[in-house]
Amino acid sequence: MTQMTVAKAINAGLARAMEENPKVMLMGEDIGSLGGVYRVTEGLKSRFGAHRVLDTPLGEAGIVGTAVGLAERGYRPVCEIQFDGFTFPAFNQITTQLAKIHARSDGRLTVPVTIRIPYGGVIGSVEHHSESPEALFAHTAGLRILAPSNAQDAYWMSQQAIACDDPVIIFEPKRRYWLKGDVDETTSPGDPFSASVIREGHEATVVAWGPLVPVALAAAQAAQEDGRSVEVIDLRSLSPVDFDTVTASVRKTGRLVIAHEAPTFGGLGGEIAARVTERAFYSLEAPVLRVGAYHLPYPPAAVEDHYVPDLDRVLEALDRSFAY
Amino acid sequence: MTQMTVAKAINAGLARAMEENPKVMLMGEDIGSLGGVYRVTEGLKSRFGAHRVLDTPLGEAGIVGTAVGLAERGYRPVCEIQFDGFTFPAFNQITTQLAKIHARSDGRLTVPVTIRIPYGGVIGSVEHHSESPEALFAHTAGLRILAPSNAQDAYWMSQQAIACDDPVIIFEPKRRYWLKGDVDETTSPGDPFSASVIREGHEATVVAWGPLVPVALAAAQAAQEDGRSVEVIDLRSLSPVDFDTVTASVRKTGRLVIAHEAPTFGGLGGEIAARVTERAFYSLEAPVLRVGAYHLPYPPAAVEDHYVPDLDRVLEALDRSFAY
Amino acid sequence: MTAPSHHDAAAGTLPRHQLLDERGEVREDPALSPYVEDLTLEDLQHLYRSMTAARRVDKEGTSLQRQGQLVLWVPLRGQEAAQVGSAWPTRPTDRLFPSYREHAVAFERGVRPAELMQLFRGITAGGWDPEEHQMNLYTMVLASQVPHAVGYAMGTALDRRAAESEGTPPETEPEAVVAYFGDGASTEGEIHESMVFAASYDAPVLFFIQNNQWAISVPFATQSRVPLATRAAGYGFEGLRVDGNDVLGVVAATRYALEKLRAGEGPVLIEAETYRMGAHTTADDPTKYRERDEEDEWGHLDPIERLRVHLRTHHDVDDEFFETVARENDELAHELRAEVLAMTPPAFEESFAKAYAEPHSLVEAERAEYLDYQAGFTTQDDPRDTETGGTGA
Amino acid sequence: MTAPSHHDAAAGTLPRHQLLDERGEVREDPALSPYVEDLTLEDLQHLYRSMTAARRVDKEGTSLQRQGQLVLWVPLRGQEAAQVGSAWPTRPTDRLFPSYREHAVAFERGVRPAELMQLFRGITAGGWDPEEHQMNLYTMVLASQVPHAVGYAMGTALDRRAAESEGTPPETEPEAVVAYFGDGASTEGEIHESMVFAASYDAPVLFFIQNNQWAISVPFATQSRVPLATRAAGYGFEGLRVDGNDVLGVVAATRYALEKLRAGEGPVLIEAETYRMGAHTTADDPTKYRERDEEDEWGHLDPIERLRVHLRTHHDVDDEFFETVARENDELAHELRAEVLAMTPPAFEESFAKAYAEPHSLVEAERAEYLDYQAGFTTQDDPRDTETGGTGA
Ligand SMILES: Cc1ncc(C[n+]2csc(CCOP(=O)(O)OP(=O)(O)O)c2C)c(N)n1
Ligand SMILES: Cc1ncc(C[n+]2csc(CCOP(=O)(O)OP(=O)(O)O)c2C)c(N)n1
Ligand SMILES: [Mg+2]
Ligand SMILES: [Mg+2]
Repeated sequence: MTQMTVAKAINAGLARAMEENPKVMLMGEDIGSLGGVYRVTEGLKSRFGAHRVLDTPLGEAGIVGTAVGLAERGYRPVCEIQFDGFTFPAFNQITTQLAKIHARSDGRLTVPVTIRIPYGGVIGSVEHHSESPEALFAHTAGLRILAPSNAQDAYWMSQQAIACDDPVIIFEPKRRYWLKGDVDETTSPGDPFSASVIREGHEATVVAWGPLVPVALAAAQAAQEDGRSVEVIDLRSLSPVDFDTVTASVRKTGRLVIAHEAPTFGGLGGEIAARVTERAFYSLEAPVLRVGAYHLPYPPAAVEDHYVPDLDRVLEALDRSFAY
Repeated sequence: MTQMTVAKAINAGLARAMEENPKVMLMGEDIGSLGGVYRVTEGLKSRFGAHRVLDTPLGEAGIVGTAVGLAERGYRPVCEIQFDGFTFPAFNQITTQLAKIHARSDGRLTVPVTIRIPYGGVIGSVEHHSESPEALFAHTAGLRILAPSNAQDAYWMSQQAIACDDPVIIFEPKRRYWLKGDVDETTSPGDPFSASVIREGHEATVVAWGPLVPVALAAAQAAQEDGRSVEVIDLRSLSPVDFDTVTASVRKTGRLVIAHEAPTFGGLGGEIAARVTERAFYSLEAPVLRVGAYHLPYPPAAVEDHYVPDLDRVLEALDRSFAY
Repeated sequence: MTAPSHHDAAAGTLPRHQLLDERGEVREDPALSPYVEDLTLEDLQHLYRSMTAARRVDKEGTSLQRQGQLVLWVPLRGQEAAQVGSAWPTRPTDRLFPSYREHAVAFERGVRPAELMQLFRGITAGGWDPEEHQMNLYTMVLASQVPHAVGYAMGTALDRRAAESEGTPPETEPEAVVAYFGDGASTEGEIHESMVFAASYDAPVLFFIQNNQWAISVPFATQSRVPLATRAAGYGFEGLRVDGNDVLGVVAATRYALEKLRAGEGPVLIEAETYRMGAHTTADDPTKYRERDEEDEWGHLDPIERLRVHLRTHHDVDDEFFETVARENDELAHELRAEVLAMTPPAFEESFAKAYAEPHSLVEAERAEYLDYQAGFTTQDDPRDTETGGTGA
Repeated sequence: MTAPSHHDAAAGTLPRHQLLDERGEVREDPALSPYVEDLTLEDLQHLYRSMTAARRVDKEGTSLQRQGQLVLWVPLRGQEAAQVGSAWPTRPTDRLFPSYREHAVAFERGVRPAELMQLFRGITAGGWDPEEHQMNLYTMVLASQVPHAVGYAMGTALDRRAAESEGTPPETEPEAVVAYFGDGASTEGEIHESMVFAASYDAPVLFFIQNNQWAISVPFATQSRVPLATRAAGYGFEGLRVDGNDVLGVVAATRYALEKLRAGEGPVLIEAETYRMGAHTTADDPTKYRERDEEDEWGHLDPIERLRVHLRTHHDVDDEFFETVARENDELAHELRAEVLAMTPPAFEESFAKAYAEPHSLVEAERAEYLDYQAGFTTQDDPRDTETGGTGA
């Protein structure tokens, strides 16, 4: 077990993947000499060379598009998108190409590209640096989406994404980059595309991922102080979603609150709510409740705390759920 | 009342908007001399001139991006994206610019751009010509989305979208372009951003939009033959969604089936299911059921009928709902 | 007489290469002529055969579509020299990235016409094995394949570097990559990013533009005031303008470019000025947007006709050759037709196995639902209601 | 001595204009010198004032950020000549589209420093009225503002056309539009589509590139082998390369370009070669990626210093002027600081009124929910837990 931050864990995971497989390479803006604006790739260029850690020209479509071609040539490129809000120039390459090439080729071609996107808010920054666009990718078949919330997952998911023959997008919880945690570097863990019950309870379930996982845990803790037993699930994989684990929990607890930083309307919470309601209809004591951001562009930093769901909003939703 | 096809109704709606306001202009690939690949803009270039009907260079980001600038200059551009699958090169302009400029400017700038996207499948075409990406736009605040299903709405929504000071995306049901219907050109109708109960019933509600509205109606008809009374709602507006109308119906019927051509996972059906379940929890006799496409890229034409929801799939969902 | 072109006025200093003129006469071009000096009569006959075969298959495609046997067909007539001339000089190990009209390129790479027509039959979005032919699949989203080509080219260079640093320098010459796109697609932003990346990484990629003067109904003048080959200089690499209806000129320009690429001298751009003699697709009607006169004018510049005249007048090729080729092409078309008619779609169920390379819980669940649902129909009828809109472009 | 540049080797034939050299001496440039002949001492002093004021405000920005009063600051030091020199020749009716570092441009357009700092204070994503100043807002998504500028320019031309066809030809000269972007942003596909559209519609837009040699940590050589001004020819319009630390050169080039635009002679591109003397933003650390030597070398090319020397040696401007300006700038900074410290964020509630121009059922419902929720907190404490990550770039 080694203690490290989430950022360091990703760095270590990438380094290990690069060591083990010479076809793994990194691409992105400022990821080389600078080590990325968050220093997640620090030291990797000097360690593995400029031919394996590419400081690319400034074009996201070019980054993802050339990564597709590199993958077709046998490489396993890991692209960094500098901030969530700058993914969109690459949207066409991700949605119409990367996601579909395996199917288009009737399974003949694989494009094992990994895309790392530091995402989410509450970092006190300017426009387009704090968004949570995961739902815009989950809807597209052909992609897989991971959202680590802690150092252990950050370390292993980076490697598992790279090893996966499908394209994988990793949404990295940027405001948790400095969160420390234990990493077991020796035992390779199980299926990354599965959810994990990280706190047991029997009166309600809270599902969260990425940066909101600590908030969900804090809410469960606070609820316990009020005498309520709340189960917490770290969803971990956003596509596919591990509905079995969530459904099993809800069958037990009868109540579900889903929290995400993205706006509620059209967010992934709707999908989870709909499917879990279908699968656990008779177990539900209350409708599935969602806690998300409002249907507004991400607001200026000074008021972002009012926009992004926090402990109080999760607790308030739990209260509403218990009130049924 | 005039009988016309959906395509002709859009053409007439655009023409009327252009007549009434010299600032209205059309932009897109092949919309001028050719009249669009579906002939929706036929005759408008010769009628209004090449300066108001622009056969643009072949770049979707350029089309939407220059439309934003034209709107800032006081114009009301209507952009055509040739097919659903070609919207993605413009995704950045739509999502990070068009949608956000009003908020970014603290309400000082308005960008009344309309984007017309012929969408949906079952037209027997090749890849990227049959997709239903509406959910990818609904999640973004700042946009409005309309989905006419008939000639009357096609005629008026085109004009209402253009008149709206917010950006509006119109998803046009391309496989229904030749569907005829009555258009009342004299009485301007009400709020386009509202749903409409187009068939009354009391045992279950089916919500659909665009190309699936006739399918939903046919399902209700077939259900009636089996002795079931099914209400049908044409959702009409996908952002905002008129939850009041849907909720009121479900409070009455106790059952809801939502049908859309887009893949179920991450589609708008989840949002509607989640919100209606929350608002009508105690009225629901069964979980809200969704009928959508599978989590696969749109398949080749020869097998598309198995992918896109049809009458039988809606009926099967109704049966499942009634079985609760 | 020179080929009509929308931009000759603005063409300025960029010369337009031509080795075989409209009357089948050879023209000297100091830069490019050496690149076709070694061509034998057999080579010329091969080029002729490929061009005419492609045209014959193309004709069959249109007729099959008219008869409802294909969902769509994309005619290539007029572009045979540009396509065959650029594909023929490539080596089996080079990788080609087409747009969606490069049928003659595909055939030259060994893709069988029937394989290719599966896409237009509506039974697959692909059709052939890209690895087997080193020929990527068609891409419907314009320009999207071009960054892939650049990335692939970057990969070939990385492979050589790796081999060299391991002390096992490859014995073969460097591979090259060809990215095809059209005058219309040249406007897409991804083309630009592709050029920047290619220049930045000295990628061995040839950007091969078929400027067929039209993007559906939009004339080239809307996309550019100047020849597209001019753009290359803005990225710091070479751009060549060549008569795209002159197969020798295209072969020479391509060989010149491939040589440069293999020497590690970075990307090259070729703009082949040609003409789409037919409709954009079988769903298109060119009378809506262009003049018969223009079509006629370009008709005189037919790439096949000039090679035929050249073979006749300068190589004494006689009727027998031309008749044999025509007969062989008819047979090819005949067999193709039979194959197309016999094609059946895969079961929809197979789609579930193609979306992901590795197991996927949602896809598995939906596959089970689908099979269950299908099993629920006990009647002999297919459960589908088959109302279709019947349009496409 | 010439300015160091990553691409001088490849620059080839494209001349680099310079009117005021590094030692403050005037150089003759047959093409551009006439465009600054009329400049009075007062004009020069105005340029000096603007440049130094911008630099002073910039310094205050960094210090305010260091003190936690701004969420971020984007320094412009080194780019004052490029910015003031391009903004000063514009007319009030011209429209400017900045990226996010064009503070000196904004000030020249009458935006008050405090207005501008609202964005960096984290209380708005905008800050000023774009209509009042004919100066658009900052855009964080690189290159995205450039197609807007082209569309706006298309609109000005359409307006004139409409007025003329109504028989009321406008008396004023045509308006021009300026689109600012950087060497890094030049790689984005939207830049290319902007250039194609601008050329296609003869749009009166000036593409003004500040090539400050770096895109955060990525040197210019990664984006291009040749000067970016070279790209213009590939679209069929003129591109000029100018010493961006020479305010006279920039004024002249801009005037030349604006004249062309107003004459309807289509788009023009100017690449101003300059240098970002400081960090990319206050979150950046340039020691990680560039040499002190390079910074020092460019330090000798300071745009303000050379104008100061010029004013002193050729116009007898004395200490008093420079001291007065310095004092005024300090006062400006002082007032700015007070204003910034006094700024309070709008209530979050106001956000609900800004997302849409017209009533919106979901936003109204969520606004009501929010107010209800807020009302539920009866304690005097703000309900928010204020854990923040505290990083940004
Ligand atoms: C991104 C995108 N936008 C629009 C289309 C629709 N479309 C198909 S072909 C075509 C014209 C292409 O012209 P060009 O690139 O010159 O190729 P050509 O058809 O002439 O071979 C258009 C607009 C598309 N396929 N992809
Ligand atoms: C589309 C997009 N990608 C990435 C970024 C992150 N980013 C902000 S500034 C910058 C470098 C920009 O360089 P340049 O265009 O030269 O402008 P400069 O900062 O030098 O003024 C990057 C990569 C962004 N803002 N937008
Ligand atoms: Mg073309
Ligand atoms: Mg820069």
